[in-house]
Amino acid sequence: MNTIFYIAGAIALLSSILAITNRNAIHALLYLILSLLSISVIFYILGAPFIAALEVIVYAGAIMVLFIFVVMMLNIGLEEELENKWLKPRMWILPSIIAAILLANLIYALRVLEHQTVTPQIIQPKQIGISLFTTYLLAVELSAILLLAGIIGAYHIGKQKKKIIHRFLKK
Amino acid sequence: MTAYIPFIPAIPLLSSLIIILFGRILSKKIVAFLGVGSVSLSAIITIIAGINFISSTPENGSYTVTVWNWLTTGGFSANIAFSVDALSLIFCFVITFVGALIHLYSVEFMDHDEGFARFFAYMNLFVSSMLILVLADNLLLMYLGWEGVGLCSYLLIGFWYKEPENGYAARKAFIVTRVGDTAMIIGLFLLFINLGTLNINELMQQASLKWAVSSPLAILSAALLLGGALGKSAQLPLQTWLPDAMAGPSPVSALIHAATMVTAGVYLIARTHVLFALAPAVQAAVAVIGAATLIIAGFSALTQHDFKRVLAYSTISQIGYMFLALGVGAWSAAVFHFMIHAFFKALLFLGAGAVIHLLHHEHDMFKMGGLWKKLPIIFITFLIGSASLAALPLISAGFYSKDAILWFAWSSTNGSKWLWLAAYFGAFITSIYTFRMIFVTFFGEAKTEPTHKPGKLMTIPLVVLAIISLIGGFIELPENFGHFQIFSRFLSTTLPSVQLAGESHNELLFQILSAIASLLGIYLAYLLYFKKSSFAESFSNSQLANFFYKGWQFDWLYDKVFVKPLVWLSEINKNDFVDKIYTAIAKATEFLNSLLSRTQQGRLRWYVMVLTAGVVIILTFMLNL
Amino acid sequence: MVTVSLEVQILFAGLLFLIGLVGLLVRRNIIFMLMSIEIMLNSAGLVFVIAGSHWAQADGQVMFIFILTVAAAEVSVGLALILQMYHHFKTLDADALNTLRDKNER
Amino acid sequence: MTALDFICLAPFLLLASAPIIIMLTITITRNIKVVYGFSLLMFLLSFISLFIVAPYIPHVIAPLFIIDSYSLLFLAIIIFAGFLITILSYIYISQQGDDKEEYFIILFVAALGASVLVVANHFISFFLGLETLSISLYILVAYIKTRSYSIEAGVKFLVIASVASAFLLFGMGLIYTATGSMNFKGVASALGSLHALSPILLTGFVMLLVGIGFKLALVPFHMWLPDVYQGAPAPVTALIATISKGAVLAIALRFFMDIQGFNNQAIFIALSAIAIISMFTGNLLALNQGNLKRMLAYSSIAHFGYLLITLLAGSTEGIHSAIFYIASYIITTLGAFGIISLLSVCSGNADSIDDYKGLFYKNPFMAIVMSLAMLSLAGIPLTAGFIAKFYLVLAGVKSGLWLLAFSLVINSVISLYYYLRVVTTMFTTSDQVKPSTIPLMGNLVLVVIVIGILFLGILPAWVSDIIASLS
Repeated sequence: MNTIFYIAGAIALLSSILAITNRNAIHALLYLILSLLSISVIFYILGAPFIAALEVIVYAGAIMVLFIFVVMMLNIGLEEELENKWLKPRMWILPSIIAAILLANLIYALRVLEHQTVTPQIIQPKQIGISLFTTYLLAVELSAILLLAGIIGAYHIGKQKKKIIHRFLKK
Repeated sequence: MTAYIPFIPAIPLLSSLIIILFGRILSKKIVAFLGVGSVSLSAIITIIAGINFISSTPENGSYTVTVWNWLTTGGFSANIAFSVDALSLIFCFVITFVGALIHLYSVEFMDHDEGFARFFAYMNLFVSSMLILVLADNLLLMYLGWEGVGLCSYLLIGFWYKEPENGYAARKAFIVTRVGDTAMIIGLFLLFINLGTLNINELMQQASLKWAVSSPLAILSAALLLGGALGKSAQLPLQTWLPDAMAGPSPVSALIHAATMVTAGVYLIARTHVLFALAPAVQAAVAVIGAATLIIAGFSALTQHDFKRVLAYSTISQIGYMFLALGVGAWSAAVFHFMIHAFFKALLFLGAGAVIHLLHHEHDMFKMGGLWKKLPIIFITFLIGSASLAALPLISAGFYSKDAILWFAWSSTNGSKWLWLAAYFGAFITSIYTFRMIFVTFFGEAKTEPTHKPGKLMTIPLVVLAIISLIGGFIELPENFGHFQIFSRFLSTTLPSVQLAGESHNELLFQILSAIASLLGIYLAYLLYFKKSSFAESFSNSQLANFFYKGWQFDWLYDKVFVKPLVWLSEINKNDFVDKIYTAIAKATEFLNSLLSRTQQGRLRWYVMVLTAGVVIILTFMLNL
Repeated sequence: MVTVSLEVQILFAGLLFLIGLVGLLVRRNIIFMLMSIEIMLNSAGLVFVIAGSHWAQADGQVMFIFILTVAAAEVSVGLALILQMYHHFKTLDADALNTLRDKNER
Repeated sequence: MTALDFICLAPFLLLASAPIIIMLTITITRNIKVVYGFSLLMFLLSFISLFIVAPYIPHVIAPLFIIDSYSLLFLAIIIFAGFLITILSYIYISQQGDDKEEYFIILFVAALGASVLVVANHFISFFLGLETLSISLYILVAYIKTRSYSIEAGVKFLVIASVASAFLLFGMGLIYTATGSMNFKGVASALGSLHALSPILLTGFVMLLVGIGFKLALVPFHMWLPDVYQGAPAPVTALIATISKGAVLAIALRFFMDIQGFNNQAIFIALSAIAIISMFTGNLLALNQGNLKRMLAYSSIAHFGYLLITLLAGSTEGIHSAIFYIASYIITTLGAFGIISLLSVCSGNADSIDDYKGLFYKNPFMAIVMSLAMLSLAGIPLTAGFIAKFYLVLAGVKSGLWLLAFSLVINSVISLYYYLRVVTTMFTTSDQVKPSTIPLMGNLVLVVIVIGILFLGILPAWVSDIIASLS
């Protein structure tokens, strides 16, 4: 099992790196989906099968598809030269340094957890469901309102006024 | 029963606000009605309060009306609360009553002035601030009123702001009194830090509990408060602003610079008398300063040509008497003299103002003359006021109040023959310069022609004040005749009575002596200025007279000692490091501003970068601490 | 079951987070920035799931579901905004968005 | 869920039902006036419902919410501000293009999110409340989509807010990993058993701080604020400046007090540094700012720097002064943005300080309200701002935070410069004297604000007594 964790983890990291470095948006999104899928594997072996499923369905399925739609709507597959212009190698230096320091801090901070291992405990979807609809019921209601706002907002902001001009009026 | 007390200062304040906000729209009549009406209403309420107070005097001699509690946190509280006792009632009465008369007079006096509404707005604001000053139950609120009257005084001295000199005079008044105010505010801090409260009653109790007589803190805080009083009341060495303050309209001089504001120092000392009693050295200083001031200002008054400047110096001198009385512990005598002085000095200023007004703004007395036939009412009322000022025996109110001071200067435990001698000599000079004024202005040959007769609105206040100046003295008669002392009995609930050193058998002797001084002064003035003796001519041209004329050269002295060195210092510093520090601060601020501004250039990624860098720095710092 | 230490698991999540962060800091294309944010949010959710299974509580997974919800809402609004941005600015370059900024005119 | 739970949730239920009812009315008819009137009614009802809730507090709805007097007071502030913002928004938004009604739906969701933050004592409710608020704010900021700068502000806000919430979440995750609890009290009790904070917890707290610091716009998480303030419609800016910041401050206070953060030296030093740097940065940036909205943004950075003092004081007095400060800050800021938003309606754009030249001669009332707001922000006596600052300094000094109190005083002096610049600008004469009139309801809002500022400034005892009576 540990081997699976390491393999899936490596794939996730690698495909994430590829996703953020790729110049083609569609390719990048595909890498990202790969990364999400391997994270879903990790969820599964961590004893969270329900979350693993959600990761695939919602993240890799719904959210990423949304991205792909937008990318296609904007046709930015053609803008690879632009990306070349935007992405200069030296731009990676400062962010990487910052990230490295942060990583060092994180490693230092996580040393306290060195000898703790996860107790193998599978949490069934039923348990989550009970928890969601009893303890956290109000949070679920709240997230419904939140989604409502998201939908209305996306609708309002995304809506473009169609300019329909009759062909006779076109110049 | 006491709920109406806050209206006494509130009504003029409200009227002032209305005039400020709507002054442009309102007609002159309404402005005048508001201005006079509000102060009159306050006067009526004050009288009602006074009657109530006398009919049912509270046990400890005062009651407090809390309007609201502004802030209270951990031991510090700032209330808007008014405390009513005999002392504050007398001050309130004088302020509102004299104020109402002066407002009435101003309606005619300011009639053709374009700043009519502005004038009444300031005057009402002044009355309100002054009432807050005397009614305040804590020193913080009192300080608010204190600064308020200072501001109004500044605004009104510079009322005719188109003349730059008036602006200078206003600024001078503001800055000189500011010297005293600074001392006072330090004194307030000192009191608050050491006694933990600013409520006057509590403060006085605490002070007498915690501080021994002549303890350093008591002396220091009393001295600092005295500093404030000296500035406001134009006593040595901060007296120089008052003669210049005559640049304002005459009603202003009458109300602010004679009757009320300049006596705020007297009020302050009387109000905190416990503190001064704890610091005998400071109290003695009060007496000495008063005595010195009354003589110095008297001599200056003797040589002035400007009608109003004579009165200004005489005001300084009379307040000197009040300080002398405070200094010897004759609290009620000081307050009595304050009240009588307010009546006759307001009368004199209004009379002088009327004369100046009717003579095309002619200020020089020596260019007037023979007015007694042309302006009989003004002459008679002015004569009555002068009699009071010169303390003409028996018939004038000023005689009774000044006599009390002279008597206590000798007989009180804190008194001495030197103080008495100074006061006596001062009384003599007072009657000389007073009647010099009368003879020069109203007698002799006429040099100018008044434009018209004064109207009713001007004469009524003059007559009312003249009557009071005549009979006002009878509410407090000396022990040896009548022993009718309603005034000091009224005040005894608030202020302790004077401690006499010896027996009182020779009081009559002193009364006769002071009557002689007064009459002798009048006779001398008659010889010099009515008969036109050559001595008067040669004296007025002498160096000494010039020295007196310039107010003992205090302005020159301050110019040399304070102003010039400061100007010199600032000049040699023009390119020196002090300036450089300031420019460097400004430059550094500007530099930092542009530096920081450069970070806000709208780049999203840069924003995220700063955010992340911030996290990294904070995290690294915290993990390594 | 997995016996990898908790440290390594959280570190894995942290690495993902940092990859997202670097992507965000480097990419000028706004779509890539949004993708990077998704990586970061996902990695935060990962931490909760790891911790939940460490403490044997359902709470961690519940939190993940909420993160998922929020991420979905955020993305939908974000993508709508990107559409409008493209409409107004005719570019996806995040650096082109700098009409709002301090002007040092004084 | 018991009946008592429902009673205590009444304000939330009302706020949550409002968007749904508005949506239903929109399906029947698109009439902005109906929506507007209904919105006012709902805010009013939820305000009234606070009094119904009051007898039942403190009430805990485990594990997510705690409804106590403290949260009730913040709720009152939020709903009150929401009511005024609704009026301002209506005046502003009814001038704009189509689809105005949805604005009010989102406004209610934002108010709901803020209200949840105030009562949250669990990471889940914290996060959800924060995100509900954030997502509504993205939408509102970019609501007028025909304006490119609105969209720009929206995109910037969204990206940075998402980064901040990613940090926040990661931090929460770390804390959860270390303590095994997501409840504030649970975290606190887990902390209590430790004698020193482990590095992982510290890391968690720092990341959590990013989320909070971002919302409160503390340096170095402040960069977005001026751009968003400038780009957003004026009523929305008011919303960000008041409701959003107030709610986040409420939860920050609660969390910080629960975990006793001021007892940890590292956290204490870091927060002190952030406070001082925020004060200076905010005020220095505001000095030469020609855009009024940006200027207010910078000044708000400084104000929240001041507010950190209350957190660090770690005393009940600190909390009380924080509540007073935020109340007076909210009413004052509403005044300033109210004027900006009303003026933007009647004379086009009113962002630049130059637009206020001679306002006194065009509309004296507006100029006086604006002056009052500026004086209150500067902390001049007899305004709310003075008392608030006074309490703040007092709380700081009592806890021995001399350095912080000292820099507050210095910064107050610096800030005077730019606040007074606005005031003097309004009183300079300008050649164009076109009187500008504002709608009746706009005047009403301004009157309420003036009363509020003066009331807090002149009779602070009433409010501070209420605050002090909180346990």
